[in-house]
Amino acid sequence: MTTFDLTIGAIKAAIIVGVLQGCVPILVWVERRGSALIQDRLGPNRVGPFGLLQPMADALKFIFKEDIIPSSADKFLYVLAPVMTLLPALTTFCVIPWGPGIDVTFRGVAHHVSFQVADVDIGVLVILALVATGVYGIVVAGWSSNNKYSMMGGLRSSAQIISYELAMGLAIIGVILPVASLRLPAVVEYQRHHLWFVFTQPVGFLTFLIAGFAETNRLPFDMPEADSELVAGYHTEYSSMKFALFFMAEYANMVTSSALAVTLYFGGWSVPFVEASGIPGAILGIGAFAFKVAFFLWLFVWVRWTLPRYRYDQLMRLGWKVLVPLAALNLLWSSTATLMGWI
Amino acid sequence: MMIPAATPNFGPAAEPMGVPLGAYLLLSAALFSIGLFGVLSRRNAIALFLSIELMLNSANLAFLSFGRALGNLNGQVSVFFVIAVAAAEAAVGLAIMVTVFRTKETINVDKLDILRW
Amino acid sequence: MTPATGTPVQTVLLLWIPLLPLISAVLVGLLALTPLSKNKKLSTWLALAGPGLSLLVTARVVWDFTQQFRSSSPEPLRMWLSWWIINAGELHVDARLIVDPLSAVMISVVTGIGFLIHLYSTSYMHEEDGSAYARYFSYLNLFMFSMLVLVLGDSLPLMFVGWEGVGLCSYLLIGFYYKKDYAHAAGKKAFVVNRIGDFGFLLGMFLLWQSYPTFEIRYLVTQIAAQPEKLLQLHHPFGLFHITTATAAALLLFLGACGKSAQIPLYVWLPDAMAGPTPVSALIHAATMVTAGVYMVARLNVVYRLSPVAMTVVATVGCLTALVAATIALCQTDIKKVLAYSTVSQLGYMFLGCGAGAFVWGIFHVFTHAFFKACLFLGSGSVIHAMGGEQDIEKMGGLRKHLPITFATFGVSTLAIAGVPGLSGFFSKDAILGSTLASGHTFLFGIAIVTAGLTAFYMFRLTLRTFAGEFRGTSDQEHHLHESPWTMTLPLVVLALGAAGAGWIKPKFERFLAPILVEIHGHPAVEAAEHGSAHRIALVLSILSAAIGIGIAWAFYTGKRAGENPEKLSRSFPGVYAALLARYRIDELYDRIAVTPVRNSARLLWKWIDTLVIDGLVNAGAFLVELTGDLARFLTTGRVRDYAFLIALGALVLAVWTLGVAP
Amino acid sequence: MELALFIVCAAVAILFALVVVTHPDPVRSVLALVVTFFALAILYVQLAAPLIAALQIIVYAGAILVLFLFVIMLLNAGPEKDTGDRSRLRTIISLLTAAGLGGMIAARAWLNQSTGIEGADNPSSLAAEGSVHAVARVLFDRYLFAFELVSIVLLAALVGALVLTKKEPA
Repeated sequence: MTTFDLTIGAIKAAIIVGVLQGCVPILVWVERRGSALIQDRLGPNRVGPFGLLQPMADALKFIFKEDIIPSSADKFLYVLAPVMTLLPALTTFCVIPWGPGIDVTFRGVAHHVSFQVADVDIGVLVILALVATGVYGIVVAGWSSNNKYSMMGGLRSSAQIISYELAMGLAIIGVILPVASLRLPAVVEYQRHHLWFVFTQPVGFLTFLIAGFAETNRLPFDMPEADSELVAGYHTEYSSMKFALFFMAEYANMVTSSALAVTLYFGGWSVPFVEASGIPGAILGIGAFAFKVAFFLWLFVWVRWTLPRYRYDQLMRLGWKVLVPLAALNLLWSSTATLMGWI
Repeated sequence: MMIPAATPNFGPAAEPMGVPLGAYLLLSAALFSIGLFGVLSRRNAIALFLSIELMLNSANLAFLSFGRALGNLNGQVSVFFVIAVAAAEAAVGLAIMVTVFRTKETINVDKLDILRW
Repeated sequence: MTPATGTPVQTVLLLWIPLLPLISAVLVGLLALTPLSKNKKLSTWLALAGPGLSLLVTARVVWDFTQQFRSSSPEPLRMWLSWWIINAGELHVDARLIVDPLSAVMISVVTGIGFLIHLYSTSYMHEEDGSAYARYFSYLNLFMFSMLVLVLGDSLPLMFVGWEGVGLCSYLLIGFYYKKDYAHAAGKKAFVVNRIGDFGFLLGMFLLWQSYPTFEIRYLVTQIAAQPEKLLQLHHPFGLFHITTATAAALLLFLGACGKSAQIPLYVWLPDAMAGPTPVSALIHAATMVTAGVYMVARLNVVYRLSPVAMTVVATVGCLTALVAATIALCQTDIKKVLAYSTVSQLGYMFLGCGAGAFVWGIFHVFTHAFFKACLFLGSGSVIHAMGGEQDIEKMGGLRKHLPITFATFGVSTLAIAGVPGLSGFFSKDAILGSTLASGHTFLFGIAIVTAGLTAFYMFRLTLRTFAGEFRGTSDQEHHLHESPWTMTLPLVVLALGAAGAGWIKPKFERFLAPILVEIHGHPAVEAAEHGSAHRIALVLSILSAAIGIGIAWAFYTGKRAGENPEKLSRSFPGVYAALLARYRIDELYDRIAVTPVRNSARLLWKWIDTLVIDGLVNAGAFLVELTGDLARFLTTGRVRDYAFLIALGALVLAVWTLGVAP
Repeated sequence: MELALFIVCAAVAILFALVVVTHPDPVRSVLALVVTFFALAILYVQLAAPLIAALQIIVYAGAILVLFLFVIMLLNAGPEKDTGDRSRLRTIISLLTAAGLGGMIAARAWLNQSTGIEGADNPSSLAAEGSVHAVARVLFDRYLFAFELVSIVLLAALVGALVLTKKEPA
């Protein structure tokens, strides 16, 4: 590949990281204001207009807090864990297309720049793989901090994520079948010409969504950190920036899975009934993508402050006895429909 | 509109391998013997299992490199099966280990020697 | 010829002739194992169904066959049981059923008389309890099946299957009262003696196959006819004597025939076989099975014709057997024993006929003999029935009044076997005698004539002692005396009619069998005998001797002083009398020269070879295994890693080895 | 480029494999194994088997090894304590055996690689279609029966694991 491609790739990667990091403070603010709204209170409103600068204050607080490493902890792993959590969260995004892409001419050579870091043949599988590895951070954190609450958290998250991957994967296969390709752009492309999968496979979408909640350890499935049972779960012992990394990882995960949901079920960056290409098309696409993702992010917040936490056994039962069968059902439907050419 | 051609295409490279088959096989052999060493020398049942997984993977590597060299997909399919079976093996093995631990309070395989003369 | 091409319906029917008895054998046999067999009616119907239907089918087939035979050139019916083929290397055996004149005669006899005897048995065996009753009929049907296979089989192996099958059934039926020692002893004796014969049969069979690689009798016949020289080549075993293949094969096969048909030296089992129920004696040991040997010799007459030596041997053995058996029969007092020896002697006649080259007459005698001997046995059965199990003729007498039908039929058959002109026995026996003389065996002819006289004598002695004079048994026996039910008398009557009339079809019979038994470079004797002077001489002499025999018997055993003259006679020749009474001590002789040595050597093998050597070896092996186990168990440390280590070591060795052998 | 990648991945793989078999703490062994698997996955991609690479991560790294961690935590099986019966002799012997066998295999590999390449029917046949499609075609065509069998095996394992670990209803 040429230096041009390399540079473009680097730029795109930088954009991704930047945007994801940038989202975090905003999301923190949205979360806190949103929760306040839902719980009918004011929420942070001192720092800056509408408390917009509150996240900054939080960040500062994190930075200046004392960084404690428990004496009985497994130092190496203890330090490693937050990174292991954040990394997959960031990298997952790089196979998700967030715009139609544009044609640019650079030094007389025409290039096509797709709004996606890596268009991989096996995009969906890559996503599943990275999500799967995401659990290590939590587990290792739980293990290394050598604290029974943390360990319980780690245990739970490992079991939980393995269980919900199953449902998620099955649901996604339902989408892959009609598209007949593992490339996410292909999925988007398909939805531009057909109904969005949220309409053709509502059951699959529901399964995927719930599994997504579980994968990101968000309420009502935040077993690993269930603050009322295990003080703060896997990150009980963590403080200051290390904790902040977990924090960022969680939000990054939220963004990623929202983006994934959008791409798989809501037509990605495509806007129905609108055909535009070139710069306007790109802008329109990216705008649409951002809008949809924002909606899902709000959904995350909304759900978190509305629903109570599940009990662990209930969680498992839901995963294995409800979601997996549902996903299988959806798979059956989708394969039949594909065969018959209904969707 | 045409789907843009994938930029860094992870698909199969059409050109013959830049790395000789022998190198892959050597790597696989090395991994295999390391795993074997683990199996022979570790007393912790879990470590034993890990070593076995390692050996399995060396086999997979050999499969894939041969398949690549011969230019057919049987290697990949075999690996597919190996992985599936490995999953089954791990599940059952760990289950056994858990039950053993419940009764004998240890997973040191040298302690589990009641099945002798 | 597959069933497909063998379109005529009889070809397909053919299969059912043996199959039906087999089916009822199996059904009744299974019934015998269930409490259902308490109900004898059921067993009876099942048991009669097989032979009855089989008889009908046979009638149909034989009838069509004779029609087609009369009209066009004789083409035997063949059915190819394609589902049963031995096929190993050069050895190909199609299992074919064949109906040619010879087997047509045989199956008629077997099914016909077989059915009658089944009918007879239903009442004769009625005292048996249900299970035994069913068992009996199962055996009897199985026997019919085997016998039919024997006569219908077109290949030697198939024939042999039937051969062994009848052997087995005879064993089972002789030992039917297996709770009695003498019964199962007799059964064993029959079986063992037959084995000796079978051994000969097998060897002969193989010898033939060696020179003509086929077991199909018809191919055998054609090939031998085509190139007899193969059989005529000389062998020089051990540098002792010269012998042609034909002779060797013929003699070996004849050994088999001797076993089955109770000829010297293997006749000893037949008299003992009377331990079985009387109908069995009638069916198996008089009418059908014992004639299997004759049938086999006739079937393979081509081979015999090629070997004058064998022919002579057959004739001589037959003749001597006839004489010896007749003499023994003179002073037996057990009614069945007498009949048994007479059977042996009659079989001797058959072989004499075959040996003299008159296979037709041999078979013809089989045919007639089947009637009168079956009738005689059944009659004796009826008598024994009436006497409540008494078999000694000295305790009988004067039964004429009580058992008129039995007496009538018995009498007719006696006349027939004695060779009184006009009755069936006369025709066949006379024909045999004639061709014997014609074939130049003058000496044998003489003996045969004498034997005929003896036959007439002892048969009349038997009849007179049994039916004439005063009753010599106990009084309650006399009370118990009664004529048998119709199921027993009907067969008697039918058979008696056969015994009386069967002789008259002689010319037809000859023409019918000609293509098989005469045609192939026919023995000069047969044609010559037809109207040669020999026959007239034979006719005269045989009638004469029969008359003498009858006369003496009459003189001895009738009137007031019945039984005194024989006393005098026996006292005047004590040695001879003793010898005859003791049956020449043949059994004792065999016991001395064969049974005891075998038993001793067996004991030797058992005590020394088996218990010491073989068991020793086995135990040594076991001990070795145990030892290795004791040593090897130290390898099983129970530690996974050690096992893993051993596996790895093995893999290493293999790797080194492969690297060594295949670089 | 390809060669460099190979060398790096191989080095990483071997290094962490050694950690796996030598480190007394099972948790670290697991993590080291994860790294090895990642390295191998990259090699798989290089070997034109992206699907297998993905499976490697999803199934092995993502499921099996997580299961291992889960069990380790469940049993709270800390670092292998030196229980005295560790014999240096045993270590040496096993080292020798392993090395010997590995050497044999390696030798075999070198001897055979020439013949191995010769059998190559056009490697570009893989490139013809997306390898996932290609693999799928082979898997569901030629190896369909084996595939079904494997599904049965997995079901059996599932049930077996459940039965084994089920506590007696007190």
